[in-house]
Amino acid sequence: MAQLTFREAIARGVAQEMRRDESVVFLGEDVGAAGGVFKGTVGLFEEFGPVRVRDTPISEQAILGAAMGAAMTGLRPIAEIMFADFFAVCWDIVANEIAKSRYMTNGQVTFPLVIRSGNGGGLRFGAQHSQSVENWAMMIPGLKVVVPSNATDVIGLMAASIRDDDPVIFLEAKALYASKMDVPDGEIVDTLGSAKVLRNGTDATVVALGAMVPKALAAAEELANAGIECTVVDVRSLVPLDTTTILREVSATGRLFTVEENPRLCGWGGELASIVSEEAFYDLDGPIVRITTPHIPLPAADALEDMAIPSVERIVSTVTKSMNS
Amino acid sequence: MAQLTFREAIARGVAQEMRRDESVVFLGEDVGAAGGVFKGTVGLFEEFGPVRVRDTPISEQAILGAAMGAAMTGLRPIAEIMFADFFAVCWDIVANEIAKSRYMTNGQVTFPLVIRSGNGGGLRFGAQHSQSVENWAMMIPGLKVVVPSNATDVIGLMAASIRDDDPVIFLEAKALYASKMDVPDGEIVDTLGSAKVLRNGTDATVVALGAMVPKALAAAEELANAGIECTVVDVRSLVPLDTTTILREVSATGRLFTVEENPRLCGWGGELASIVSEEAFYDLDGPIVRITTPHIPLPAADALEDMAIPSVERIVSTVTKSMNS
Amino acid sequence: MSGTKVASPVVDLTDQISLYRCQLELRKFEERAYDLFLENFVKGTSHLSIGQEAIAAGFAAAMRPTDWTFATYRGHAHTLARGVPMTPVFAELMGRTNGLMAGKGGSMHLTSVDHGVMGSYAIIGAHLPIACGAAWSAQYRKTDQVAVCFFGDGSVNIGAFHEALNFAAVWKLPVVFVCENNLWMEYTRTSEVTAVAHPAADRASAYGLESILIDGNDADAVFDVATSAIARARAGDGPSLIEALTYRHGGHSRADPGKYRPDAEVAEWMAKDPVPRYRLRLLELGVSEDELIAIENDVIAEVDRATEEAKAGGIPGEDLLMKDVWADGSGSWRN
Amino acid sequence: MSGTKVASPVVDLTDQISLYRCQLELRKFEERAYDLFLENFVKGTSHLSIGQEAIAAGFAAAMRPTDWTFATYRGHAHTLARGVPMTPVFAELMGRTNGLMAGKGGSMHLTSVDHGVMGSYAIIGAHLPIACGAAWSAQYRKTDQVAVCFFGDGSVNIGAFHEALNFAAVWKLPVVFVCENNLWMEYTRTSEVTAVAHPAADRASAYGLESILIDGNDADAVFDVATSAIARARAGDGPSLIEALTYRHGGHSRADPGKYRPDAEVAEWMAKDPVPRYRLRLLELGVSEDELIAIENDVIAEVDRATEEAKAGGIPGEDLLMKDVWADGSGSWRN
Ligand SMILES: Cc1ncc(C[n+]2csc(CCOP(=O)(O)OP(=O)(O)O)c2C)c(N)n1
Ligand SMILES: Cc1ncc(C[n+]2csc(CCOP(=O)(O)OP(=O)(O)O)c2C)c(N)n1
Ligand SMILES: [Mg+2]
Ligand SMILES: [Mg+2]
Repeated sequence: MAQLTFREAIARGVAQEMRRDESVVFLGEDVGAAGGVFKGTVGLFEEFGPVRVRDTPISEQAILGAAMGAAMTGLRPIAEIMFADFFAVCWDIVANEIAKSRYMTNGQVTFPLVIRSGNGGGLRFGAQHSQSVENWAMMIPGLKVVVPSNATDVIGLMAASIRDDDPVIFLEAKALYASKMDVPDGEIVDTLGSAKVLRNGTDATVVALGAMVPKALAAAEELANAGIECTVVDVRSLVPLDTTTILREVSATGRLFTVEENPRLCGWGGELASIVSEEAFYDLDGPIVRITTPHIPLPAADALEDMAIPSVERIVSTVTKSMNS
Repeated sequence: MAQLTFREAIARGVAQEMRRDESVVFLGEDVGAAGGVFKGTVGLFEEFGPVRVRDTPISEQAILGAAMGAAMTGLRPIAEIMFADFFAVCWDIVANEIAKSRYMTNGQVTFPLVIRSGNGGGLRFGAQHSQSVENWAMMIPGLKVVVPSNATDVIGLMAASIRDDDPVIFLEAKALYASKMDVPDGEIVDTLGSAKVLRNGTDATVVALGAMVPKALAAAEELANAGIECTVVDVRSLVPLDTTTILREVSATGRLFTVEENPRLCGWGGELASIVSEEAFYDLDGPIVRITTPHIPLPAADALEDMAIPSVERIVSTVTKSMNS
Repeated sequence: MSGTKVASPVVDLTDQISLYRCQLELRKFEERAYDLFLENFVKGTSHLSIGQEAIAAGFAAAMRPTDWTFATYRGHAHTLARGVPMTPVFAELMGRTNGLMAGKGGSMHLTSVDHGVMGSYAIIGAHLPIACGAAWSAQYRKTDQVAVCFFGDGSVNIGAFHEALNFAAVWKLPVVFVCENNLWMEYTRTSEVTAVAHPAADRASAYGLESILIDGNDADAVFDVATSAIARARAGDGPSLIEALTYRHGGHSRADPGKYRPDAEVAEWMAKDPVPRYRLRLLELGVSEDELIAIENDVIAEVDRATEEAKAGGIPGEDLLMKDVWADGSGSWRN
Repeated sequence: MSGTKVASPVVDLTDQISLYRCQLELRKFEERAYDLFLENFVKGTSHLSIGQEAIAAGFAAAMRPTDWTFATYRGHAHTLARGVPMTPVFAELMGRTNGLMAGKGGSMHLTSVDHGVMGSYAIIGAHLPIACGAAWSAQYRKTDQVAVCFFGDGSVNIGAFHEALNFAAVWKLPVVFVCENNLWMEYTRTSEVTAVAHPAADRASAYGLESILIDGNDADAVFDVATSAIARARAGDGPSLIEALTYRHGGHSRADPGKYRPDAEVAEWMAKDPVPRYRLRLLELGVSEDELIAIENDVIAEVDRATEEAKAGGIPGEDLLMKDVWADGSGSWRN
């Protein structure tokens, strides 16, 4: 056991796999000697050298194009897109090329690659450096989407993503980078497509992702004090999606609340709502309620950003109000 | 009244507004003398000349950047992105710049612009030229999203989009370009954010968009023959979204079916499902069912593409099965 | 063609006969593809290389079987030139189960990994960075492979071109970029929307590269420059950017008659048609008319046979629809 | 600085005193911004222009009030140089209601349409095409306005740069592109990832433009080149691309100490600090020490006052949160 920050866990997960497999290579802006802008790659350059850990120009299309071409010819690249907002400048390579080429070629090519990126708000970086883009990726057939909520999961899910033969968009909540936890020693390998039930309750099921998970847990504690017992589910990967666990837990309590950092429209919570309202309709005891950032660009000022992103208080009050009405 | 194709309606709508307002300008690839790859701009170059209708290099970021910069300094540009799939190469300008700048500047700048694009499948163009990207845009706060389903609506909604002071993503179903209808003479101006009830039924509400609208109507006819009476709603604009009409119509029948051309995950139907299952939960008599393209890249072969995109038969069988179970 | 390098043929006669046969195969294939389109056997779109065959043939002849081709939607010729049989290509255009990708990709996405054809890409510019990635993989794994990436003159104004060229130069990647300058984009003349006269050659210096402009309608000249650029890449000396002047005889795609082009321009380029031109050269070099006619008959027979084989293919079904979204072969996003 | 154009000052002494004052204001503002960051008054990030003031000052002096500035996240200096008062800029950094955008944009998005500051953009490259659009609007409306667009040396490798330069050249747009070459991206030296020695100047020819390289730490040289490029744009002769050599004294952003840079390099550039250098020039031209001290005191007083005014601003509330997503002032996507 060692205390590790979320950001240290990234480097540990990547290093674990780079040691095991020579074909794992790493590229991105300032990822080498500088150790990454968020310090997520500290130590990799020193251990694996400049041939395996390469700095790039500010050319996100080239970065992801290079990752794609390398993946289809025998490497297992990990590419960093510094802020997830920058996916917008290379979305063609992600959505049109990487995601579709396996299918279009009837399986002739395979893309074992990981694109990791700092995602979401909370750091007062403003609208162009704070977006939660998990749904951009979820929306595109052919992409796996992984969003860990704690350091141990970071390592295990990173390892699973690197070992996976499909392209994985690995989104790290920037708001969690400094969070710490005790992490087991030794190799950690997790499974994609497995949601985790973090808390059991009888009244409502709260499903959360990434930085919203600790908030959902804290809210569940407060709600319990007020007599509302919630199950809390950490989705962990949007694709593949563990609908089995989610449907089971929603059916058990009869109520679904989602906690989403994304702006409202077309968030993953809407997808869950549609799955649940089709497949578990008769188990529902009341409305499905989504707790999201409003459908606005994220403001920079701390006071405004705190109002925008779902807070523990908002989760508590929304669940309370809905359960009591 | 004149019979007009969907594609002719585009040029008519644009011309109507260009005649009225000198600040309306048009740019895109092959839009000038060539009249557009889909012949959606035939006659504009001849009538308005090369200063108002300009051909561009193959530089989608420059096209939309130019539209944005022009819009914030007094023009009302209309930009063509030839195939909607190409939004991926200029997504930053759309999602990070155009959509957010008004909010970020606290309203100092305004973006009266329209980006029109050929959207969706049915023409056997394969995965990179057939996507339905309406949800890419719906997901981004700050963008309006308009998807007409017939020639008259094309003219009226185009005029409304051009007159609107916000950026509008105007998506034209390629599968409808050749469709014809009688269109009233004279100026036509419609309203954004108004869904249309195209058919009234008592058993179920079928909500459709773009190229799925005629299919939903045809399916409703077949279903009526089998004794299932459907209300059919044409969403017409995803943002602003006419939730009033949709909630009213779903509450009236107690059942919601969506017909979406998009691949399943995070489609607008999921958003509707979440709105309805929160706000009209107690009016629902049965599961919400989404009829979508499966979550796969679109195949090129005609046989495969026809299987992928929702068909009249699939709508009929899905509704029948769900209503009878 | 001022500024154009003159070919100094290093090929011997056997190779030249192969080059002729290859160009002829591409020509006859494309002509048949056009017929099939008119007969409604080809349902989607297709972009023919008629007039541009010397480039595909010349490069393919200079490449090793292990080298990689990256092509655009105008990719039939590049695919066939690498040795992919005609039948699966015709069948792919027709959307049949015996298609190169069982109909899932279509004309614009021809791919045959077995032949080093790493895909045809339909979004302008995208495959240039992807070719960099393959080249990086060769560099990292020390396999001596080279990636050759073809694109059009209109594609040189898109961002991905710029990023890929700089990236390849900085990482000294074994990749050869080939701009097939056929003067036109879809219906717009590239010179009307491009700040320099030679879209690729005039931009090489922006990436520290030599400016290379060749006659793309002369298969020997193409072979020559391809050989040296590929050798340079294989030696670890980094990328090249080649601009090959050529012309498409027909329209941009499908049934486009290409009427926007001045008659004189079309006539000028028809006179430079690479196929009869190369045939004449072979005659001058002493190859007999009979030998050439034998080749021609052979190629036509091959096209006929492949057409029939392709037409005999099945119609793809539900099993294929949901197959191979994911590496496990499945199409499922949930458990 | 070989290849660098030497300034032939066309400015008179009054203008030069203004140029000094402007540079000093930028310097003192940024120093205070840094302090405020360390004191946790500035919550997000901020990117200072300390060391690069001559460029902002020189260009602003050459622009008409109706001309437009497009800046990056490193945009405080460009915003202030156009005449935006310090108070709303400080307040924006602090996220207050009296901020330039009421706190909604933050340090990286300073915009003041009233002063022709058409925005600061935080995605590398994006604002180059946008500046083209403003220039197009000026061209179409025949308003004689010019757009000036600033960006860094590292930004020259992104696709949007390439598209914008070609587009501006082909449409002959009244836009001036200014590359502030401070040698570094975030923590990586630009030369390590760029195929040419001068990221902008060595690429001008790829867009049919003249190669222009200037000493960006000499406000007179900047003013000079700015004046001619803006005049050229206004005359309808199209865009220019200018590379101005400079250096940031501090780290990339926030509390980055910039330790990755060799001491000797930092020392070399500190010796070329534009502010003391310009002060010396004024003394040589006969301006008195007293006059300069008076200016300096005045500027410091202005910074102090603005700091206090900014701190007195309110904390934004729910009304602002949902305001101005849409042109009708609302934040609602539904009825
Ligand atoms: C990003 C993008 N923009 C536009 C298109 C539409 N398009 C397809 S081919 C083409 C013309 C390309 O011209 P060029 O590069 O000269 O190649 P050619 O077709 O002449 O071989 C265009 C504009 C596209 N496929 N991708
Ligand atoms: C598309 C994109 N990629 C990466 C970044 C992160 N980033 C911000 S500033 C910067 C360095 C830019 O260097 P340069 O252009 O030289 O400007 P400078 O900061 O030196 O003024 C990077 C990589 C970004 N904002 N946008
Ligand atoms: Mg061309
Ligand atoms: Mg720099």
